Amino acid sequence: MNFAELNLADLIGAVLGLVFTLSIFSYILGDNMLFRIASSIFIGAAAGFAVILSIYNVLIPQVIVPLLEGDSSNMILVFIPLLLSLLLVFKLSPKLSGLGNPSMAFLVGVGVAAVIGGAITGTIFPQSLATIHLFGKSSEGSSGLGIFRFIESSIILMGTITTLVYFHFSARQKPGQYPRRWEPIEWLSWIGQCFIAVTLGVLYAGVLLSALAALVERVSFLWKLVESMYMIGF
Amino acid sequence: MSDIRCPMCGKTNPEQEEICQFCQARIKPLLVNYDENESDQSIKSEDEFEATDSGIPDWLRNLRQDESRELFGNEDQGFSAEKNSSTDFDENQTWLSDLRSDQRDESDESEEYDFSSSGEEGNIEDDDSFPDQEIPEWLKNIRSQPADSEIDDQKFGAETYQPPFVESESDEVVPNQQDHFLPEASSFTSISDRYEPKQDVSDDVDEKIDDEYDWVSEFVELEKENDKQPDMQSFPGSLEKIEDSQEIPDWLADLASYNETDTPHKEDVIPEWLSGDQLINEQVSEVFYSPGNDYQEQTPEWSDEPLQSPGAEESETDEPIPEFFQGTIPPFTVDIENFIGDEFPEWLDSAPAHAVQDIDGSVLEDDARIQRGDLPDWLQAMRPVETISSGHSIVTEQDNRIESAGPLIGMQGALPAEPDIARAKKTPVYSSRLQVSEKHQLQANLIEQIIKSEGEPVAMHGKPILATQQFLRIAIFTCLFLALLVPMVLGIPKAPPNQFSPEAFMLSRLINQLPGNAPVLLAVDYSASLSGELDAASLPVIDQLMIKGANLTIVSTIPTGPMQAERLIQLANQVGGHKYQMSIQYDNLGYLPGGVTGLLGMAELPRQLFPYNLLGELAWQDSRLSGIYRLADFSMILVLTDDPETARTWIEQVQPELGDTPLGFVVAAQVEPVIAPYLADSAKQIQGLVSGLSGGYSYEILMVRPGIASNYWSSYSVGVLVVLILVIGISLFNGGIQLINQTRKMGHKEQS
Amino acid sequence: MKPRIRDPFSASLAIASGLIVLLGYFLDTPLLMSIRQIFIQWSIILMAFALMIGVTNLAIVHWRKLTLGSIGAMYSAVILFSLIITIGVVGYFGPLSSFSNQIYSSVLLPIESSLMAILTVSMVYALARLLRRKFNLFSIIFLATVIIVLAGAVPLMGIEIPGLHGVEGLRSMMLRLPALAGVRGILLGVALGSVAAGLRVLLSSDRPYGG
Amino acid sequence: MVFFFLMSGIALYGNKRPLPPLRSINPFTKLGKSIGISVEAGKRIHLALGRGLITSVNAASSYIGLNVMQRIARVATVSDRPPVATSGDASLSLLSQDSLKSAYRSMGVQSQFNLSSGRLTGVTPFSYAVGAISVINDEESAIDVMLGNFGSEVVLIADASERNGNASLAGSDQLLAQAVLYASSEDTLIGEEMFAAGAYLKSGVLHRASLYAQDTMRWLIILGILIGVLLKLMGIL
Repeated sequence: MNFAELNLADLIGAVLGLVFTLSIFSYILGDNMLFRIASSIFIGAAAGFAVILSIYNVLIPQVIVPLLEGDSSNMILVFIPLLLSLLLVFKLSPKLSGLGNPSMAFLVGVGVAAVIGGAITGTIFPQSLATIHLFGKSSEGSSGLGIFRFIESSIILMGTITTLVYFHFSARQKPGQYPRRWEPIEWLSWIGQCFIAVTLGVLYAGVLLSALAALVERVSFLWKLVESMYMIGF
Repeated sequence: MSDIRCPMCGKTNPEQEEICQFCQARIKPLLVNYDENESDQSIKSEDEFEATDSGIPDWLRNLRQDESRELFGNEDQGFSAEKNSSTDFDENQTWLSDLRSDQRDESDESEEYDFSSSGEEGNIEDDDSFPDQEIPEWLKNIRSQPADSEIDDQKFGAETYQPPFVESESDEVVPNQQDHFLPEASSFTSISDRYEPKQDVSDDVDEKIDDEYDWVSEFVELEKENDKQPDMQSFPGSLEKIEDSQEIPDWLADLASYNETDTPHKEDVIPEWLSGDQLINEQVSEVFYSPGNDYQEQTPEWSDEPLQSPGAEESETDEPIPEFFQGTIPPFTVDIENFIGDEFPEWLDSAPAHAVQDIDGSVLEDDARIQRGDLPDWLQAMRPVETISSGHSIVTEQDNRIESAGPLIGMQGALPAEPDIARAKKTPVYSSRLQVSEKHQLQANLIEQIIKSEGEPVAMHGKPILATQQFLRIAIFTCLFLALLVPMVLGIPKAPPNQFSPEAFMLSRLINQLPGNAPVLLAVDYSASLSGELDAASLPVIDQLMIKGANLTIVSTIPTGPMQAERLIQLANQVGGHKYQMSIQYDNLGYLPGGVTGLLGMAELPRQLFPYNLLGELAWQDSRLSGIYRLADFSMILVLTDDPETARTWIEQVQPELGDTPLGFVVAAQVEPVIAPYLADSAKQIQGLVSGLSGGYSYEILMVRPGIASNYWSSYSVGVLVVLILVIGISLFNGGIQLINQTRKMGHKEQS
Repeated sequence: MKPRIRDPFSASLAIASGLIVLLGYFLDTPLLMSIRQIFIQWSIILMAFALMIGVTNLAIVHWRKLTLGSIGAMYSAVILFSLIITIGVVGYFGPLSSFSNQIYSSVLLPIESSLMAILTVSMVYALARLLRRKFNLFSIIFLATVIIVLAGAVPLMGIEIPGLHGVEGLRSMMLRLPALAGVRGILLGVALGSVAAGLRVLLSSDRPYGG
Repeated sequence: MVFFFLMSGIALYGNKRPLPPLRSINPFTKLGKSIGISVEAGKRIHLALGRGLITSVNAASSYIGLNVMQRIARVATVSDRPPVATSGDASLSLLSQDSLKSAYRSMGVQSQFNLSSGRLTGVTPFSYAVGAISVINDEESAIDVMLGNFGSEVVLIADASERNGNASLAGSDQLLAQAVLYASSEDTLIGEEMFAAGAYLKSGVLHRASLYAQDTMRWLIILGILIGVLLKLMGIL
């Protein structure tokens, strides 16, 4: 991006970006005023965007338009959520916030269904079946399961089971000792803990690489801006 | 003619002079006439005593006076008469033996005078030397107790001596029994309960004591009825009557079976501790009769250790008794001041001589009785170990002293001229230590520490915000910043990427196979934080789609997604030289709220959820989207996301609804570990994956169209290298420190 | 002490809506599916309104901070100012207008990506001090894994170590085997915990809605 | 349904007879002590509830965060500085206000309840993290409990907690958050351990019963996978 060709608005945007980037980087030196101002602007702007986007994407198409178009069946379908939403307004006052409880209860009810349904249909079944399918014939139709792939699948199977066993909670208590699980379970959970350490390590490296990429992009942005200002001959 | 020194000014005066010539102070004490009858006698005896033993220590002189008053004042005059015969102080050591011998004679003389009969005649109440009004209630009861109640020698052998008012073991245990005067007699009412000074004992305890001993008062009435039968022989009968009429405490019943023949010898009547040598006598008197003395040395039941040797000074190293310990064992405070004054209690003197009972209950013969020198266990338990100074004992002494010098010569009960400290006498020190064994002391300390540690607030271990933490952060940032800037400034040549990852190759092949102007759904689900990485990673893919002329339909499940998508399309136009326009080549349907539930709804009913595009126009009227009713109708679905949960939701919830429509992903590096399993899976839920900057860079090389990823790649790889160096270096340093600490700790553990 | 249900109406509403939507997951009857879709639609509307009220609450908190002059009052003023300007501009010109894009690319984007960038420093710092805080076998395994995956992500000074880089290298093997197993185990564990948490709300043992 | 009946059955049994003990999880024991100390020291307890949508799969972790917040609020209402809960989702912030209010009411000090104790500090992940940082810096918190749905932005919150020398306990249902918290937080709850918070903080017999139900279901799933693998290897499945 050559800053010489930028129009005024873009130039202002670029300079603002430079200022905000340096303000946020100053947090490395400790919590300071520059960082606090930049983050306050960020909180306000993000909240503003979210409010406007939810109006444009949800309220207008799903509440105002059906009300205005006057279709009776839609009117009923929209009236109930509207009523529940108005009850939510009472949440702003400490005394009357109890009136908003039914709306929150409805949201929690729908959320609970999503939690239970999503966990069972979205995780427990797919992950269990995926572990079982590891031992299926490979899709290229090669004769049966290769030894190498069988070993890999067995490692994945053992890792999955021992990781699950690591979370086992109930234990037994001998007098004068801490509650401890049954000895084989302790052994399996120790192996599971090794698998968990490797998994968390891999995930941590992934996040670190992403953050590094973001830092590369920011440094590149700063360098290009400084380079173009230098070119323009400040 | 010898001179006399004036006690006041210290100058010498002629012997015959009575008043000092210099300070007019009296040199010779005034002789004051005291109570005519016995007191004269006692005083005369005291003068004699004093004339000859001017050097006698006061405590001994008092003791002798007490003795003499005790003995002479007794109904049995004969005893005191003999007392007069002993004069010399040097024989004082022998007065005790005389005392003992007198007692023995007394017992021999009055064969017929046994405890049981004397009780009746020598009823404590008649003893005028002990005025009624001073006698406390409990003692009145005791004294009304018939002295002649036969003491069952089995119960009251020398070792297990118990005053008659005490119930025997088998009887009903007094409820508020806390500690035991005698180790064996577990049911013995602790003497502390009885002698507890009134002001220490709260009212309800008094009532308790009275209630406890109602049966005693009943017994006394009964006894009065039986006045006609003075001696013990009939006494058992009276007991039987009592038994018939109502329930008699067992100890009394035992008394009834007391055999006349075992008349306790006088000598045994007086406990050994009395007839012992002077030191024992002094300590016992201190223990019993020094009011206000916190006699702690009550052998707690749980202690099986013998008492420490008497007189052992309290060493500095001994810890003071922990307060909480003192609380549990009520101090054995014998405040004799209120009850008896400094005389021995009657019951001590009139205690019956009784046969000694061995542990197994068999009656010991005379010679097997405790030899004089051996102390009975209960005395051994009672004797103090280290003593503390008690202020009160001095007060007792003071009352009877007669001024021997100074202006108040001859006066009695005057405040001492010299301060206590100046007195020659070594103040008796009483034990403040519990007689506790090593093991119990450790346990007591442990309990004390545990209780003390509970109360102490543990200071919050607020870690000091060391400058090193701040310095380390700045150093890391500086290294990284320079590592990323230098390649950009110097333009270091780009290193070739890894081998092309098969997932990226699969995706490019998939896009190549698309027909022209194919409807492709583009889900832009990444936030501004990772826009740098995802822009770089997704640009080559979108560039390839634009080259194929695909009709893009953009949706987003996060609020800022639509704006991110617009920015991406502008970037692709700029970098790839394309001219994609909203509503012409692509449509932006905006933000779909509701997360997972929204996605599920879109998979089934996209038209209902997105009736309009971001410009407010009807989205599905356009010819490009005319054939699309479900997500499966799209030629391909490409998801750009930086969130593993979003990726899993697309795979697990939406992909089953897609049928054969291929699903491709461009994800951030942090999402790859979560997505990779679905790629390697035999079920092939996803058909293409580009992950992070390295994926984007290798895709650009694949398409031979350099883009943003190429610009970042050299800085990115140097950055990763610097991160590795920093992490390995600092971790080895910290790991080394921890190892050293642990080995040092192990060393300490072995030493301790 | 079992806290009694203070608001039975809300509790019953939560249980009813939860059960209806949950049945929609498992029973593919059209009626249940449509009711479930309607309930989801309503919840989307309610969430949008809740966002409005949440942002209003945010504004009230900062307004109160400003008026009371408590710590950070100036920053509260900045937040309120930024909020009003953004709502004004984006609301008036529309979310896809150039002005909105300008605000997005010159305010939101640089700040958020800079925050992600300084995350690198915090993560490298935390990783470097890990052994000082937790010196045990598992933190050593964790650290070694991070080093291997980082080293395998890019060619080191242009050099690719055979055993480490590439499709059959150590890095991709670690991603494919132990990491996959661990991810699956953790996800299954989290799913079990989620189902239990959801059931507790359905049994109204937990009532986060203040019932 | 199996899960449902398991949980209620064990809960009914648990009401009458004592349930077997649970394994010790260090972070919970330390949390109990830290709360006591911080209440005594008159410091504040900050609860970061994350940004999980309550109508999404991530709502479960938010419910756990709300439950722990209620338990802590009951203990900390007597503190000079009552606890404050920050969240990154509007409906979650309304729920946190409701939960805090019922905690104050159950302690009989409803008059002391302040609506701003349950706060929305930002609506996007990073704006939420930055808002939480200012609460940590401005309001003298001594303990930061991060329980809920987070992304990698939670590193900023954990880092701010360490900069202030606070004690921290963290747990999330998100894999990325668990990974970054393992290195940057003092005490970390991994995976399912977070969902045991209610049982370890004695929130009720049903919490404890659900742990035993989870254990039973765990072994049923393991059994199912093993049987599935066997059938797969035999070619039946």
